[in-house]
Amino acid sequence: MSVGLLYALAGAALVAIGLAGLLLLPQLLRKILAFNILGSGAFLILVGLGQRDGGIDPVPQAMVLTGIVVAIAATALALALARQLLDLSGRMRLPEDGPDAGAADD
Amino acid sequence: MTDFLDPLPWLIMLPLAWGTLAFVLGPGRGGRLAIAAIALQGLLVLQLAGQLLAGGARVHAVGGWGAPLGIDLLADGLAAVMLLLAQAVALPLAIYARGYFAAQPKGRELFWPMTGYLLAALNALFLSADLFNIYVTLELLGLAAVGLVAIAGGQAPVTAALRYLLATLLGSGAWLLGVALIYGSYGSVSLAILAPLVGADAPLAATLAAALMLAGLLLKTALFPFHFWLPPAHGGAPAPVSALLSALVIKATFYLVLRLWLELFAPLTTVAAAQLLGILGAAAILWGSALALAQTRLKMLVAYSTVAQVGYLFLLFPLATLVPPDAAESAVQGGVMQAVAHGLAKAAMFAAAGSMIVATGRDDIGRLGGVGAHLPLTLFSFGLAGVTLMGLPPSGGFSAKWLLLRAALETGQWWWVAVMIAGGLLTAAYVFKVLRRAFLPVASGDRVTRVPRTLEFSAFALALAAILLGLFGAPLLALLAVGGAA
Amino acid sequence: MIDTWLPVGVVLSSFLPGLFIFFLAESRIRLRTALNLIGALAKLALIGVMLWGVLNDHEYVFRHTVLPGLDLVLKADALALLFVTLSAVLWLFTTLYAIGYLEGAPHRSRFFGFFSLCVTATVGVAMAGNLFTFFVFYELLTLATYPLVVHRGTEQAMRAGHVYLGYTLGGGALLLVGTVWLYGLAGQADFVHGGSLAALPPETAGQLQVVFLLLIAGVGVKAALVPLHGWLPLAMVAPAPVSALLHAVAVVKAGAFGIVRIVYEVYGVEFAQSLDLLTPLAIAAAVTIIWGSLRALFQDDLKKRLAYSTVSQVSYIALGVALFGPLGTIGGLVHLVHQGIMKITLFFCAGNYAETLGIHKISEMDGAGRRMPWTSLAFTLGAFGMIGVPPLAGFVSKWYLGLGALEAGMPWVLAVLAASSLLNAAYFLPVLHRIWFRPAPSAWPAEHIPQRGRWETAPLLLLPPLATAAAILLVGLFAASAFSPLDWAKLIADREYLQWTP
Amino acid sequence: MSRAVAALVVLLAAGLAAALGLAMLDLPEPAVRLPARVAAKLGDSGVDHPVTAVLLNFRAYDTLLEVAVLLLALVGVLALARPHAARAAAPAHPLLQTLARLVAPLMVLVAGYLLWIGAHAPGGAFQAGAVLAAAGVLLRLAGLLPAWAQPGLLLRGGLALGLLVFVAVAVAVLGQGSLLQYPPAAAGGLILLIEAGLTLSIGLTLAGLYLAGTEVEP
Repeated sequence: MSVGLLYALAGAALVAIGLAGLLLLPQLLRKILAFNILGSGAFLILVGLGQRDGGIDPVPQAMVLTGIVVAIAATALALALARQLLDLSGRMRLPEDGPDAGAADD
Repeated sequence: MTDFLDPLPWLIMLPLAWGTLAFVLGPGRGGRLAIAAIALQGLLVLQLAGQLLAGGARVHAVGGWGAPLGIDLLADGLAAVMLLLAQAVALPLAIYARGYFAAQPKGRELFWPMTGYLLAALNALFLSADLFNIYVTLELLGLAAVGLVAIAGGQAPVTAALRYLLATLLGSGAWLLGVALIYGSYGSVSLAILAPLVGADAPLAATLAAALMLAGLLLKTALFPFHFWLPPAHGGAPAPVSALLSALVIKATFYLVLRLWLELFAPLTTVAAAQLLGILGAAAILWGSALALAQTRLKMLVAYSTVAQVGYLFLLFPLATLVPPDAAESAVQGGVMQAVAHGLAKAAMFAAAGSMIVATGRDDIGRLGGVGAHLPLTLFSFGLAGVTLMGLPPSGGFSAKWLLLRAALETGQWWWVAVMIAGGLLTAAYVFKVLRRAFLPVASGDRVTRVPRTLEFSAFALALAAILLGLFGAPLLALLAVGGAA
Repeated sequence: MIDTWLPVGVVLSSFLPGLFIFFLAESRIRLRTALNLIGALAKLALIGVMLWGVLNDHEYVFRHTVLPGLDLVLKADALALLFVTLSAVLWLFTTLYAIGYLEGAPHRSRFFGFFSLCVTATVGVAMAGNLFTFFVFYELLTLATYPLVVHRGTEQAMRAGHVYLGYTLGGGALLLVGTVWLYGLAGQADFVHGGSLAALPPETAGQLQVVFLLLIAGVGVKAALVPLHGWLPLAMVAPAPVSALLHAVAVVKAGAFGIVRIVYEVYGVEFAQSLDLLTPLAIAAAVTIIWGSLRALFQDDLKKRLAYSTVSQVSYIALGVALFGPLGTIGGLVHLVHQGIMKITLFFCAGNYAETLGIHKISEMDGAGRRMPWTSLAFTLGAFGMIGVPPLAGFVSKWYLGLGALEAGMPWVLAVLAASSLLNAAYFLPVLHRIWFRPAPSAWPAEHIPQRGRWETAPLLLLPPLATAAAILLVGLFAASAFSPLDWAKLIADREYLQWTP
Repeated sequence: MSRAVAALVVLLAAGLAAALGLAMLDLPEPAVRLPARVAAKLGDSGVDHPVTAVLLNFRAYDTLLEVAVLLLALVGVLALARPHAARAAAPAHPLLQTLARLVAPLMVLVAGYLLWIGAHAPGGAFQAGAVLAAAGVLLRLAGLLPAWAQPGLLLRGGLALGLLVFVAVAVAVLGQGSLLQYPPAAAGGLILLIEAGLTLSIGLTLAGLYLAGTEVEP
């Protein structure tokens, strides 16, 4: 097994951790962190699979650089929104019940 | 010189440029620039459509490198139809937004830059022929949409925006994961390079990638049961934003589903998967319509109507997968027609709803009395848009329904016929729930004020376009046929 | 060129004024009236030209491709002109009547706007050249009449509107499924003499029978075939001109006309007979005729009694269509016109009683003949016509239907006709007795319009029913002359039977 | 959320990881070999470093959109920031202030170096911009920079400069045949021009994401 493939497998584990965190953790900051873990997992897979035969592939590396900047942008917006929600509602979490539930009476 | 005037790159660069310039100009500025630029974009799309009809699909190799090293832009019939829809919806909405934010200034400061990036993302997405590039356009689109939802502030919109952001990020995360697997399997992310490779040999990774990318897109398209984020986001934003999101943003991800299903992953599609998509679509139609009927707030009703109408789009998959080519063509035409018709009609409906809310001062279906007497054109626009959504003739919605019904009967899948008919009747129920209220006189204690004329006429233009689409749908289908996507 | 655009002109002559009227301020009474009348007269003039042309074997066809393989076709043939002429003439009268009826009422721009759209849809239904075009205007008719039904905005009107929409949109859905199915089977569904489906392979017969059921159920809702008639009596809450139009030309007639087109020009009457479709249709029509008359008997509300009478009378048309043979066809088609003239007269009169004296119930009509002799005379002519007293219009229809029944070998239909005529008499004669032979009460329920000289009510309310009442007499008396409805119906019947020899 | 749902989600995630692992262990040889193509065309790209060549030439269009994403995120953050956010920060410890004053110019210098070296070695506009942004954040923490909810015209121009230069170059070379098709001789210069603009704008934007998002307490 090449090092690249090992990175990719680790990426798969990160994706799973991130996914579970994003869905399960109620606290917004943790959700945002979980999203970043998920994203890092995907980046690792992209780079790892690209050089699983040992050579260096600049294309996925460039893609990951682009992806990181995009992830930073999304994280910044998410943090700003979470901060805003904290100011407005005093809570750092989304309301529990799904929107369909209160459909008729809101 | 002809290279310099090529409409393809300008369709992406122009909105990027005016969005940025609007930001530099300062808070609330840039509306007139935006309207002029979108009008120009409209002309560019018409020019592009003319080129496609005359000479077939076009490829534009960015940087001159060509796939797989560089990124290709591809303009075929399907892309051109979606581009046409985007500019046709954006222009009246831009005019509408100028009037709307004059009457309701909350959220106007940064509306124009975000709208510019939203349109740039849409145009770039429709034209992209590169899986990773599509990922970037998806993120640009998602962040612009989320930003617009939160633009007016307030606890409910911010909550809705966060929910939307998490959903859309999870969706693009799934897409990126799929891209990684595809690159690992084939060493390229270009659609043109990949299509024959997937057809020749599809390892488990390719199938897994297809499933992940599809799931991510369904989440972003808000197909039942992934619709949870849509109603608060679309129902809580300012009216011009709701209109843009419902009309265009969810169509972009649907467009990707369609492209992947018909082209890249066509060798991997199965009847069972297609039927599953159809079942989700049917559930969306029935559940979304029923919830729309239960709403007491006007914009929430229109938002749930979007949940239902998205369902119709997905009926095309069981009707177009592994069936005789005639029926498949009819189904794809019907699905695309539905996307276009719903885009125009839903933009008109949100715009009209926004005018009614401005005029009555509240978002309450029970207090719409007097709207019919004071805003007849707005109510008429709402009604015309409703006609399209119900699928009554002559309208784009009817043409779509006709094509889908034909495909369903030709392939003997009568159960989709029942769903479509039931959906049409439910739609009528919630549309008339609004109309009959609006016909009543003003309730005592309520006031109905006038709204700027631009609000009334821009909504009417959109509704009229949805109707005229039903009478002049043939040229659109001719354009769609360019490049063999349908 | 002109030949192509004449049918479009007929549609636009009410559509454009209608659109314009929507956006007129409430106070622009003269402009609104002028637009209405110009539209009505222009339509009549265009129809006059086409009548002349069709007589000289001219074809007026407009064709526009909506989708590949799907055309919007407007065609003026003899059958279309029968219905179009009826609609245009009665629209003119009803418009005049409505101007008088709604004087001073609110929301008149909206009313006349939708009123014009309603007529637009009706002439579209009449001139539809294929099943798809028919469906387009059939649905437009639903949407244009809903605001008229709920015009008064009362709780009762809203409920009636709800029921109306439920029935008609449901019917429209059935019609849509039938239409799409038929296009799938046959590729098209143009209206041509003698129908076009006979050429399909025999193994499609079963499907064609199901499609027929869907189509007839779809149009049967508007034609108020029992048990699809539930909306019609409720829709009575609409203002009188709307009821008049709904019952005489627009909605129920569109349904009945649809049955005519489907049987004769989609399936072809001979092919329909060979698929055993006509006898069930005749039975449905017969049941409706008897059921409607029976229900009419027990209504005290005058407009409700008239409504159930419509349920019954419109099915004469379906019955005539279902009687295989030219005489039955003639009877059905001529009744399309005759019922329209008679029923519009009756509704005009009912509106006059209500508007002038506040009379809504039959039990309040004692002695109304002395206070309103002209209105009552018109009402009497209409009622006698419905019963079938010679030489009025209704007699001609029933005579041909009777002959048609014998020709088709369905003598039981004669019994239905006889029973129906007896029931007609039973529910109309007591009304006439009250009007003419009972003493007037000391005060009317609510006298809105006082007697002024010779005018028992407003002139615009009185003249239209008098004109249509005169027509009841004239089309009966001169049935045998050229250009009478009967003559035109014979011309059509002549063309629908290709191989039939008596 | 009930335990059953949580268990289901965990199962789903684990299943996904397993499926990903299985799929990755069973990959065919890629049919396309991009590294070789990158190496072959590196000479025409105007830079020596392959990643920079991909980022700013072969796939420069991705980068262009990515810059838009970054600016868009700042626009979104600014839309959320309310006017009362723009307050001067509390003065920090004098030692930190002095340190910041000393280090900030050095960081600008480092940024300039990273920008220049990017053409040949790891580095470039993003790394340089990140260092610039860090300088901004440091100055902010030292209380030497105010938070900005409403950037002025000059600042807005600086934020937009990178993207505007990028777009301008992209369409200016359309005459070559397509978007972002640099004339071979001018490729290196144009890339440096773009990177210079980007460095400034990315630095400002990244700093702005922090500066506009802080200090929202009422």
